[in-house]
Parts: sequence; C-alpha cells; structure tokens
Amino acid sequence: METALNLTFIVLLVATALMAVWARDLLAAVIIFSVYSLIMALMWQRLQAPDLALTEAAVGAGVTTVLFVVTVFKTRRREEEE
Amino acid sequence: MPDKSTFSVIPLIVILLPWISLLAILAFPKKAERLRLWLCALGSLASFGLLFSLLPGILDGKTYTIKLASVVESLEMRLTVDTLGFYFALILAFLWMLATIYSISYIDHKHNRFFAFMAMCESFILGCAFSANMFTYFIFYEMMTFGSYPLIIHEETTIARRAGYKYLVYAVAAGTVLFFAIVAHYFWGNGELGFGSYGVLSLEFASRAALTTIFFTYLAGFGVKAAIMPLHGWVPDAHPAAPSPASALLSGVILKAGAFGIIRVCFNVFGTDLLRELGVYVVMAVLACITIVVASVFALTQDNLKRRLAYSSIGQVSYIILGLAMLAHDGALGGVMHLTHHALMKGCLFLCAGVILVKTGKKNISEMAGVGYQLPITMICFSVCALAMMGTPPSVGFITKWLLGSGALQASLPVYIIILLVSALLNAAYFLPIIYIAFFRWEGDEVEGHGETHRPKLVFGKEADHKLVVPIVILALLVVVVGIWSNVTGFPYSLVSRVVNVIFP
Amino acid sequence: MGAWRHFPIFMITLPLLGAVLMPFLGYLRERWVPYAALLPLAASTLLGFLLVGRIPAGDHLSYHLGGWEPPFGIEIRVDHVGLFLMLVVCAITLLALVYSRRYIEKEVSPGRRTAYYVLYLLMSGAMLGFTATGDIFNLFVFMEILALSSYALVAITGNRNAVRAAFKYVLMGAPSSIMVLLAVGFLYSVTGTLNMADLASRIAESGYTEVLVVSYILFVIGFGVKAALFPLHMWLPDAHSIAPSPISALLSGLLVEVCAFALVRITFSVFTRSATDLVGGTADAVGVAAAAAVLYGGIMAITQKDLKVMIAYSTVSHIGYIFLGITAFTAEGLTGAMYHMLDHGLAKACLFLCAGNFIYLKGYRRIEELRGAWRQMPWTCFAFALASISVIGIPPTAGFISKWYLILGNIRAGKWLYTIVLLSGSILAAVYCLRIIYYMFFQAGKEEAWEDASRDVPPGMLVPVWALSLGTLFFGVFSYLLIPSLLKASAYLL
Amino acid sequence: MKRVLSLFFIAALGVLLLYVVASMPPMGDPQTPTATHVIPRYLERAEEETHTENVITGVILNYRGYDTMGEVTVIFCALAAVLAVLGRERRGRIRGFVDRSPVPSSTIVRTMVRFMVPFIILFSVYTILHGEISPGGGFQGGAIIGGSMIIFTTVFGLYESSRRIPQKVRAPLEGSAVIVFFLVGALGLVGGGNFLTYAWPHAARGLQPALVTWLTVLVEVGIGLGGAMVLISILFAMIREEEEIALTA
Repeated sequence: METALNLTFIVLLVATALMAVWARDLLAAVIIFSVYSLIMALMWQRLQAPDLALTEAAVGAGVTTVLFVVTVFKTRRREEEE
Repeated sequence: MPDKSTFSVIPLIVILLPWISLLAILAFPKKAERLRLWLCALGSLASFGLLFSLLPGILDGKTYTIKLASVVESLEMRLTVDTLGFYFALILAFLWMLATIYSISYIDHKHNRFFAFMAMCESFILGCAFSANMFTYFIFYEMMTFGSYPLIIHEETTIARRAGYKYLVYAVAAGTVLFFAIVAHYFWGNGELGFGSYGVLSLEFASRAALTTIFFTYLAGFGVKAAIMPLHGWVPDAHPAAPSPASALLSGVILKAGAFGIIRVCFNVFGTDLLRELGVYVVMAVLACITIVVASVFALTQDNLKRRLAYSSIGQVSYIILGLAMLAHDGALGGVMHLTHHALMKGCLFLCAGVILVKTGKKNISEMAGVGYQLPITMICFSVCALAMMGTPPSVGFITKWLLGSGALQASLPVYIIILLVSALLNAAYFLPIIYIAFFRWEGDEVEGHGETHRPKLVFGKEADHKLVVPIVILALLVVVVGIWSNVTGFPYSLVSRVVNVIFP
Repeated sequence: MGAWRHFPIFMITLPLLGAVLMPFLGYLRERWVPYAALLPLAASTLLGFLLVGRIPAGDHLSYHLGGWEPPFGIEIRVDHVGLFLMLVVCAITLLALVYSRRYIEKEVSPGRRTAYYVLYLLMSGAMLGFTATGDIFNLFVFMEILALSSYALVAITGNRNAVRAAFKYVLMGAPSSIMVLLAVGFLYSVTGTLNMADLASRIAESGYTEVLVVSYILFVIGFGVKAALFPLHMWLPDAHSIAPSPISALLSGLLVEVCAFALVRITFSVFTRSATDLVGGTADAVGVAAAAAVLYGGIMAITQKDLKVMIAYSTVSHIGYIFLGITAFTAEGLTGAMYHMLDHGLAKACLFLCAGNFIYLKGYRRIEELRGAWRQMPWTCFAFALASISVIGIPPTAGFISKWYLILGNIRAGKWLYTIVLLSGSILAAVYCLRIIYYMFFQAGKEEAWEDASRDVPPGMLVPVWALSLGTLFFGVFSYLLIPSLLKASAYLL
Repeated sequence: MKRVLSLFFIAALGVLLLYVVASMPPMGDPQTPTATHVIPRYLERAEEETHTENVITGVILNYRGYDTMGEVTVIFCALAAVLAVLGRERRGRIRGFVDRSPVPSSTIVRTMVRFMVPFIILFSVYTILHGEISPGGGFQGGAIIGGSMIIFTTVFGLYESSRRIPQKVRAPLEGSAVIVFFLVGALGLVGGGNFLTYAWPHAARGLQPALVTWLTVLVEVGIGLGGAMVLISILFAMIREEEEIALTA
C-alpha cells in the first residue's frame, strides 16, 4: 500500500513535469506546474516534512503560480514556434 | 663581495636625480622653456657628478648598498654599487648627460615627452647598473625597455611607428623569456638571486640540463637587447627611426644593458668555472663570431648612415660577448672594456649623424658628398671615431682589439684573431667610404666623373649650435685620450681590471 | 579575545542591513541613497583593517554563530588568506561605489537607482560572507545572493542587450547553483555534516568514494561556471561588457575571484590533500581547462573591437592564471593565485572603470575611437596604462609579483607546459594591452573627437580609478607586506 | 542538433545523479552518517537548548540562524532584482492591468474574497506565531499573507490594493526579516554571547527560556512580514502599468 502510493506520486510527479515542459500553451504549463507543486507538497508530507509541505503548498502552488500567470498575461500566451 | 659593503643612500639618490627633469617639466610653465630644458640636463649632470664622487670609495674596494623593498627574505629589491656596476653606471651617466645636452637643441617638438622619458630611462638603467640581484635587474630592465619605447617613436612617422612596433614585439618576447630564466634561476639557485664574485649557481642543486636551460634562456632574453644574431631584428629599424641622441643612447647604453646582463650572468651568476664545465660558452662564442662578421657584411650594404651605424653596433656589441666567451683574462678584460669604448665611439658617431641630418637634411651616405667641408668639426670627429672603430691606434678601438687578440691567444684559439681581423677589414670597408665621400667628393661628382664641380668652402666655427658640437668633440677627444692614457684612474682599465683580476687571478 | 572576534560577522551583515534599509531611504529621499550606501561598506572596510594583524600567523579566527560549536551551528572561519581576500573585496567595492554615483545617474533610469544600490550592497555583503564562511551550506546561501544580485545588476540598464546578456548569465548561472546545491547535499548525505573542518576529517574516513567524486566534480563545474573557467565562460564576455562599468569592475575584478576562492576552499579545506588524490583527475582537467583559458582568452581579447569586451576576455584569460596557480598544488602556486586575485581585482576594476570614463564622457566604446584620447583625458589614460602594465605583468606592478609566484609554483610542481602557457599568456596580454595604450598616447586620432572643452571626468570618478591603479603599483613595490604571510597561509592550507 | 545535444547532456546528468543516489547510504537507515552525527543532538537537546518545541524551527532559527538570515536576504534580493529590471512604481496609488481584466469578476467572487481574506490572514498569523510549536513559521505564513493579497489584488485591482498597502508601508517592511535578525543577533552580543545568541543578560534566570521563545517568535514575525511585503511588492511591480520605465530597444 505504502509503496503503491509512493509510486503513484512519483509517476504523477514525473508526468506533470514532462507535461509542463511539453505544453505549448504557457498558461496550461503554469497550471500543470502548480499541480506538480501540490503533488510535491503531498510528497513532503509523506516524507514527514510538514514544514516543507506547507512551504511548498503556499509558495509553489500559490504564489509562484500567480506570478507566472501574471507574466504570461503580460507577455505572450503561446510558446514561439521554431 | 659582501665584506666591505656599507649602507648608503647615494645609489638611490643617483637614481632619483634624473627625475628632477620630471619635476621641472611639471613645475615650470611652457614659457620658461629654456630654463626647463636646462634643468633637465642639470638632473643628468648632478646624477653623473654624484656618481663620480663614489669613485674613491669604489677604488678602495668598498661597495655601497641600499635595500629598497623585498618580497620575501631572499627576494629583494636592492641597489648595490659594486665595481662592475659602477663602471657601467659611470659611462652610461656620462653619455646620457652629453646626449641630454645635445637634445636641448636637437629635439624640436614634444620636448616634455622626450625629456621625461629620457630622464626616466636614465633612472631605470642606472637602476640596472646598481642592481644587487637578478630580480632587481629584471625589474629595472623591463621598466627601461618600456620607457625607451617613446624615445624610439618620438618622430611619430610611419617608419618610427613601425620600428617601435618591432621593438616592442622583440622586447616583450625577450622579457618573457628572461622572466622565465630568472624564475628558473631562483628555483634552481635555491632562492639565491644575488651576484657572487664567482657565480652562485652550482651543479650541487641543479641538474646540468636545468643549468643549461637557464643559461640559454638568459642568453636569449638579454641577447635581444644585446642584438646577438639572429635576435637583432629590431636594431636596424629602431636606430634610424629614433632621434639621433636617442639612437646614440640606444646604441651606446641600451644595447649595453643587454650585454651588461650577459656579463652579470657569466661572471656573477654562473661563474667561469661553471660555464667551462657546462660547455655553453662555445655556443656563445660561435654566435658572437657569426654576429660580428655577418653584421659587418650587412653594414656594407646599407646606404642609410644610421642604419649602417646600427649594423655596426650589432657587430661591435658582440665583441663584448666574444670577449666573455673566451674565458680568458685578457679576453674578458677587452670585452668588458669594450662596453665603454664602444659607447664612446658609437655615441659620437650617432651624434655626428644627427648633426649631419639637422644641418644638411641628408640621411644617406651617397648624398653626403662634400659634407666634410660644410661641417668640418663634426666630420673630423666622425672620422676619428670611425678610424677608432677599425682599431687604429692610438684609440680605444685599438685597445679592445689588442686585448681581445691577446685573450684569443690565452685561450689558445687563434681562430678568433682571424675573426677580429676580418671584422676590422669589414669595418674599414664600410667606414672609409663615408669619410672618403665626405671629404674627397663634391656635389656633382656623381653626375660626370670630372668636369665642373664646385668645391664648397671650408667653414669653421659656424657649423652648428654649441650644444650639438660640444658633446661630439668631448666624445671624440675621449676616444683618443682614453686610448692613449688608458690606465689613468677612473678610466675603464682601472675599474675593469679590478673585476677581471679577481675572476682570472 | 577582544571585541575584534565579532568584526567579521559585522563586516558581512552591515552591508546586508544597509541594503534592506535602502528601499525606505529611497522612498523618503532618493538623492541620499548613493551617499548612505557608502556607510556600511566604509564600516566594513574599517573593521577589516582593524582585524589586520590580530589573527595569529598560520592560524584562523573561528567564530561560532549563536554560540553553537561547529558541527551543530555555523562557523565563520577567517584565516589570513580569507581576510586578505575580504579586504580586497571591501576596498574595491568601496571604490567602485564611490565611482558609481555619477555613472549611475547617467546610465540608469531614476526608478531603478535605489535598486541598484540595494543590489550593490547585497552583492558586497554576500561576497564577504561567501569568503568568510566555514560551512558549505552557508557558502551556497551566499552564492545565491551573489548570483541573484549579479544577474539583476547586469540587466539594470534595462536595454535589450543588457537583458539578453543577463538572461544568458542566468541560463548558465542557475544550473551551476543547482549543481553546487546537489554537491552540498551529496556531501551531507555521506558525512552528516556541513562544517568544512568537520567535513575534512569525515571525508577521509568516509567510504562513499563515488559520491565524493561526483560531488567534487559538481562543485568544480558549479563554481567553474560562476568563476568563468574556460569552457564554461560563455556568459562572461556579454555580461561583463554590457553591465554598467562599476558593475563590470565588480564582476570581473571580484566575483569571479571569490568563486575561484570558493573552489580553493572546497579543494583544500574540505577535500584536503588525501582526498584530493582521490579526485586528482578532476584537478588535472581543471588545469587543462585553465591553460586553455589563458590562451583562448588572450587570443579572443586581441581580436576584439569593443574595449569592454576585450577587457572581459582578458578576464577569461586571467581566471586561467588563477586556476593554474591553484592546480599547481604548491605553496608558491597558491600564493601566486591569491596574489593574482588581488592584482587582477585592482587592475581589472581599474580598466573597467577607465572604460566607464570613456563611455561616460564621450560615449566611446570601440577601441579605435580611443585614438588620441590622451589629449582630453590624460588622467584616465595614465591610470589605464598603469593598470594594463599590471595586467601584462611588467615590474614593478603587482601583476609581476603574482606572475612570479605562479610560474615559480608551476616550476616547482614540474609543470613545464603550464609554465610556458603562463608566459605566452603574458605575451598575449602585452599584445592586447599595448595596442590600446598605443592608440591612446601615440596616435593622433581625429581632431574633433577629443577637442571637447570639457576636460577629464569629475574627480569623484577619477579618484577611484587612480586609487586602484596606484594600488597595483603599491602592492608591486610593497609586496613584502603580504607575500610572506600568504606563503605561510598557503602552506597551512596545503 | 542542439536539441539532441542538450537531451544527451541532460540524460547523462540524470544517469550520473541516479548512479550517485544509488550509491548513497540508504534512506531511513539509523546507521547512516546523517543519522549518527549531528542529528541526534538536535533531536535530543533542541528543546532545552533553543526553547522551541518544534525542532525544525529550533534548527532553522537558532542552530542555523545565520543560514536563515542568508535565506531571507535571498528573498529580499529577489525583490531587488525584480525592481531592478521592472522599476519601482511611483508613490501613491497605482493602476495595473488587472484593473481592466478581460474577465470582470462577478459579485459572488468579490464578496467571497472580501469575506475570506481576513480569515486567510488570520490563519497566516496563526501559522507564524505557532511556528515554534507546530509546523509552519515565518516563511509559510508570509507566503500565505502574500497569497491572500495576491487574490485580493487580482479581484479588486491594483488601485484598491495599493491603497491598503501603500509603498510607504511596504518599503520599510520589506527588509524587516533581515532587520529583525540583525537586531536579535546584536542583542546576543550585548548579552555577552556571539552574534545570533538568543539571550538577554539582565533578565532573571527563570525568565531566560521565555525570552528566548519570544525572541524566536519575534524573528518569525519579522520573516513573515518581510516575506509578505516582498511578495506583494513583486506582484505590484509586475502587474502595474508601464509608466516612465520601458524596455528600450
């Protein structure tokens, strides 16, 4: 059970990371990244680091996401085609 | 050497006195131009005077020393006036003084820069002469190298710039090689960079290969300044490009700084025994012989007077190297004495060339027909020095040749005598035509062999400014006087023999 | 044990405190900020000079923050070498800050000026903390402050090129920070400690060789990027040439050096001699890279047309010198490297500030535009000449002394090839420096280019330049003030 | 080509790191160097030595307080970096692009936010103040305050938001974390200890633990306020309309 949960988290983590990199829509990437942060926060909690979990949730999922969103709105939403 | 060493600030003062010129340039406004220039000359004069006052002490066997700074205990900047250093300093300060006086009327633009760098160079090269160890020597040597650059390019013509560039390329490369030599010397000399009477390096601490490397890097580093072939490339360009007093100094002093470095390396760093053991002196001798002959041949082909003189200098400086490489008493004596002798002769010749250039605007020998009548005093002095160069007695040139020949016999290598004779012949071959053209040909001679030629009138007394003529006359007189009364106290023999007698008892 | 034990921590924290107070001052009176920013740095410099001579030779000052003994708390560890570098940092930052006021008024728009001083102080404080710390995680923390502030300072003029250069810098700098962090983490995982001295003893008996080697390699790459060691230097020419001149002076004269010094600490205080054998291959690779840097930087500098880019490439070359001194693994080599940090700091800062003078007064950046500069800006040109002489390594400047020891160290180590590389490096330096001196002094140039009635730059900008260039001369002549203690300290480090 | 090369490098780095991780001591093993060297002392004696029940807070603020001082400086530095690139707004109230957001927020959202923000802030105060006994602390609390203000700004606009937290409030508070750290550090000096020693000499012996605790809380508050202000200032700098500072070509 433990292992299964850990594995799920890790797979999700890697998956969200890859999706954030591949997403052409930068806004989508930002949102996916915030999901990544949330999963990370859960991971920290599972690793018995509640302080880190709190920080990750507040900074990673909250503040960073909003700042990224602001940046996306101020610049361009689509990644430039090569 | 260290036994009778006394602390004295005089070496430092001697070095600093030329800086009076800089103060003068800063302190006096443009209006007081004459005053400023004379103050510059005064600095040089004072420096020479103070130096001369050390003579009795030096003859007494004393050395004067002062420590300027040190990096670590064994690595210090120290000035020491020993006999050899004093000897070099004396001639260079003398020549410098004359050249400075000469420059007052010779230099016609940018006085400030010229005199400032003249003074700085004198100070640095005096520092070279007084250096108590290779570290100090290198520091002053490098500063002198870069300080003399503005002298060479003073005219700011394209030729001068190109010559200056070439000079810098050679100097930077040489400085780097020399730098390596000194660091290696420091490393294998057990942190001892000072000058010992019999040399400081020995096979005890370093391998044969290491010592050979050090020697050859030293030779290469100093050889560029001393214009040993094939490292002479900058000389024939720099001399004609520089203003005449500067070329006189280049040839008379700055080339000698390289030669002096080699003297130091041979006598005080390696010592004759070690040189003999390593066998490196053979290479030095061969190089010197090649330089003597080849440079003279090159000189033959030059039409530009100063260029011819420059090639002549290349050959003559190698006399010093050859004298050292003989590893014999008379050879060393002749070689080291030639330092002064050549400075007197070549200094005079370049200053004469300067007068010719200023008064007639002629650079090339072929144009100089009849110059001897326009400028009789100058050309007489020129002829005296030229004859001395060939080794005509009674003159300093003769003494050199005699001693070198005697040294060759002592070293039981008479082949050197042949080299000397060939060189003398070549010298004659390139100097005599100049005299001939100056006195026995007239303008218009070239046009048709005979016919109408107007022989110029001989004019005495009005040929040039006194400031130009007096130094020339003094030098020409000295060439003869030192040649005749060579063992007068204070003349080269009295000083050099003290050094050489210690090394070759 | 007097009050002086506390000096280092105040040297570090005062600039940081000053930095955080600046925004409010900037809100109240923006005009006062340039002057107020001088205070903490001046105080740091003063404290640094008061520390001179207090630390016994061959020993270090160990300061336990919060009173917790080392493996548990954080230690500040200042030995002679560290103090030496801290003083260099203090002096140069102070001088460049004095220089900044006028320059920044011209180059940086009003809304950003306060930020400039804030970042400047943060950077100075971080450099001091970086040099003094005895804890590898703390090292990382200060490296982050240093890195962040330097990224922003490169971009501060806000024009497109500056932002692009800063972005390039970030792209290389951020991964390098992460590498250092990973290396710290790896080390911690196999030793359980973060204190350098403690690490040194625990690494020796630690069995995890692979982790140690990888962590050392990560340290080398991480700090190598920050110190612009040859193949990792790509960010440097852009960032150093586009940043405002006082910042270029700091980046080139100090930042790369303290990062090199961090690697010295990591190599000699953490991995120590026995463990260095373990990572000897890496050290050799660093030596090769450094030798390549000397030649590459020199050659690139010769080919440049822009003055600041040329100076930046010269920095690449000189970083190679410093690393060659370090990889010689001899006391002389290390002394040479340390002295070269001083010399290079002074000379390079001076060169960049001189370049700044030309930009400030005339807007000239290209080397050809400097023909005949001497006529209008004699003071700047003379200072430039003096500093370049030190860069080349001509006596009697400090550059000569440092090169002496670098070469001596490499000869002692038997590294002949590197000796030759060092020598040819100075020939290259001569080529690129003398060319500019020649342009400035001996070429006529266009009359109208320099006939401006306004003479040389104002004294506020000349004094720092001259202080720096005279510094190179001073430390060349009076090298005995530092060399013996540096030799001792280097032997102690080894 | 570039892609392939960079992929290759990343893959190589990944393999290297995995290899290192594999050869690292196993996680959770009580015999690893990490578990046997420094950690035991923290776990056993943190409470009596630092007078904080949360060991992590004890380590962060006391044992390794200097590192934390560096961290808060990093945060402040981030703000300075943003201001260096984007420039600081002028004094007074400002307008930003959220004021004219393409999606006007509905009344429900406005009311909810107006209602929620005080509670979020209350929660963050709790997080900050309870940092020394339970998970949380200045960093987290500061981030939460910042987050709440971000939500507020997003909904009500920069104009409203800058009216509530004007520059004259933010400017002195942005560095409060460093300032508080410095003051507490200097206080330790007055007490005869080293910099960052949490002590007060004139207090009676029995008061000492309470004082240390209060100083810890003070530092937490400083960090929280500073962090919050930094986040808010960064947000303001980012979303305000371009004024006099523009990216010049």
